[in-house]
Amino acid sequence: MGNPMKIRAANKDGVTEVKVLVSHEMETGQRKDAAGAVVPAWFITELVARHGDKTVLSTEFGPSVSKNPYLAFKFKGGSKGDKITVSWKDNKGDSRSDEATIG
Amino acid sequence: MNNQRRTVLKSGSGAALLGMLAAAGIITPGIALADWNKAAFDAKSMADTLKALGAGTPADSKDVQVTGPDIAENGAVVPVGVASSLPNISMVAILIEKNPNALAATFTLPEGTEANVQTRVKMGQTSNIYALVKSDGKFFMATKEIKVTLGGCGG
Amino acid sequence: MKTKAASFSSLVAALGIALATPALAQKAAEAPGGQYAREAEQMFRTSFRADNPTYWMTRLEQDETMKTCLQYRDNPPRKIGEKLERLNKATVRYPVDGKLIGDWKEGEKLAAVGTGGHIGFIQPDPAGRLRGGNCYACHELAKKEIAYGTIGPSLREFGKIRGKDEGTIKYVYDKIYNSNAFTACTNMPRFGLHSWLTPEQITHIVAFLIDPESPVNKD
Amino acid sequence: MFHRFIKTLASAACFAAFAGPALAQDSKVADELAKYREALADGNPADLLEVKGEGLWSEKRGPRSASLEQCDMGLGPGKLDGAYAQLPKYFKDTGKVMDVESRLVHCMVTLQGFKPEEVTKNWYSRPGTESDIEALVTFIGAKSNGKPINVPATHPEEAKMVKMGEYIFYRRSGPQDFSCAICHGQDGKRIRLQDLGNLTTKEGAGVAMKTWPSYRVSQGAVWTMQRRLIDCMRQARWPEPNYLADSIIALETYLQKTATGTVMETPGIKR
Repeated sequence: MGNPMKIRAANKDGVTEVKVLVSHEMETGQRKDAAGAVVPAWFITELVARHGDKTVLSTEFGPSVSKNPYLAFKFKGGSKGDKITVSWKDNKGDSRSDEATIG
Repeated sequence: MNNQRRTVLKSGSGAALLGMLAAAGIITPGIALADWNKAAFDAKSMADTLKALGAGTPADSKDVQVTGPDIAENGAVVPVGVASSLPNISMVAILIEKNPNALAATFTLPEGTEANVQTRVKMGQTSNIYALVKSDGKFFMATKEIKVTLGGCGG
Repeated sequence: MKTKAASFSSLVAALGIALATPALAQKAAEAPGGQYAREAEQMFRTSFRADNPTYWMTRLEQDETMKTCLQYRDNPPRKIGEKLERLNKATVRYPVDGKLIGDWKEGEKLAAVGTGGHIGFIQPDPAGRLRGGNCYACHELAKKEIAYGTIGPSLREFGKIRGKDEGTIKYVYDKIYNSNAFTACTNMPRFGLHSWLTPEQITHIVAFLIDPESPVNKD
Repeated sequence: MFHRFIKTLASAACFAAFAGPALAQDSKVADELAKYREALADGNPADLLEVKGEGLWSEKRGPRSASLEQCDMGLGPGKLDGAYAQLPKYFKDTGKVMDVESRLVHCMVTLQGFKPEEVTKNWYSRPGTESDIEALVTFIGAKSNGKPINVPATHPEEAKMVKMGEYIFYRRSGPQDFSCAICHGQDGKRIRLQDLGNLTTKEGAGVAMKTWPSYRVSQGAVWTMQRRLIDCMRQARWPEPNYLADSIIALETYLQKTATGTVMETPGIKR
């Protein structure tokens, strides 16, 4: 399930800016552990942000997105009090969703 | 090393496994939506990546900007952004020329979402970063070099 | 200046005169740890696992130079400093073939490498990992490397400015082998003395600094 | 002696000759580094850990199924606002000078009933292995945000720890002749591109101490002050001191006393 994300969403002049911080290892699959064995790749493959039911961003990540991924984007619309939902899934089949309220 | 990585990707992930998990009800179908573009993320060179993204040979455009510092103090976390004033942008991608696999991330932008995204990527070494955008069905590109520097104490 | 202040306040202390000595002079006179120095050494020594390999623990030993530098906060009185310099000068060893200038390309690699020699359980270096000189941590060298430190002086165009005569070559070799032969308690490690670098590796770094073809002196 | 004088002159000349272009280049590098650091500051992954730590603090855990809410970090049971900023300090109940981490472990043992080796097993995180201590310290640290560091070390045991920390700060040994002081005893220096604070001054120690615990992007983890100092010793190519060793607490006491008065800004984010 992973740890909770940190989602911030703020509306200014009719545009909502969303900033997301995700807790994830984003292991590349190229690193070796202390014993010299390759640590298997483990990374978020897809992340989707919704405003209510409407998808406002869908992204695909490769393993070269940094550990604890950060994402910021803007969309037209949204008002204070609306829900923003962010969901991700990774290459091991794990997934998680968190919500925030537009401020 | 890269081969091993590809094997892991083949066996441990990909659409097939996710499909299976979805069928088994382990992950909700609502989350297992799009197909992760394995061919594009597995591609090594810039040319192969662009091909896998269906971008062919994109034209350089002054209306696409890659933002980020000229110098990254550490390659593990390099802040990069893409912005563009081109009309009707439906897709943005970030590519790192000298990484083992060039493609870092793709962003699908529904109508109403601005062509202005920021994220953080890993860079193995100093490299050109490319921003690819799809505007009115056509692809455009811009580039910026980011220098990755070493730390003092030697890791 | 420092010497005077030190002996003055020790004189004051010896005579037991309750004088309001300037804070600076007092500070310069006292060795770190003050009356607790011995206890602090004991505490430090017992901060490590008892089952650590012996060769790890020998890295905590202090030779006379280290002990003296600690006592004087790396700023020993001139006479004591000179004594340390003579002591260190006598340790310099040369390559068997006597050639003090090697291959600048090898030196360039060694100057950039900062890894090697880490021990312990958290992030040790794999056995046999190249130990570099890590010169860029403290010095500016080739123009193209922007990530250089400033703890030591800039050495950019060193050879161009200082020349490549035998005396200069020997000075640079000796300085890298044992920096304390010239300046007691300098920040620079004694690379040769500790066998951190081999005499041959030192000749390569000498070449990196002095060879006209080296990027330190070109571009 | 004369020889040395000539050498010094020559290197001074060398510096002067290239000070112009080098400084221009340096200032451009500094600008770009500032840009890099600024871009990281908004969105510090340590914030994720702080939330986790807050949960761990109030969760009933351990053989005694107790929370840490009655833990006394030096300001009274459960009082966390400003607690990090006034540590290390002398605690009567243990008769020892303790830092935030040794006190936290003390509470986990005495209140929650954990064994010390159990709670310190993962005192730092590894990829795939999280550390409760890192999360808790991030949370406790953040509770001192905006508060001035206040370690006057007036208790004789605290004053003694300051002196012992000072001794360790200047103590040189190992195959590189290192001590803390050789890198952190002067103003305005840097190692590669990283600025080195002069930890013997209030300003330098303040800049260093106020931002810890800090997320380190090169490590992908939050580092506590214990981790920071133990790693300095690893970089000096010494063996690693034990977690919570008195010599680490002594160094912390020395540094916090020097930094006293500086306002905390934590968690930080660093290279």
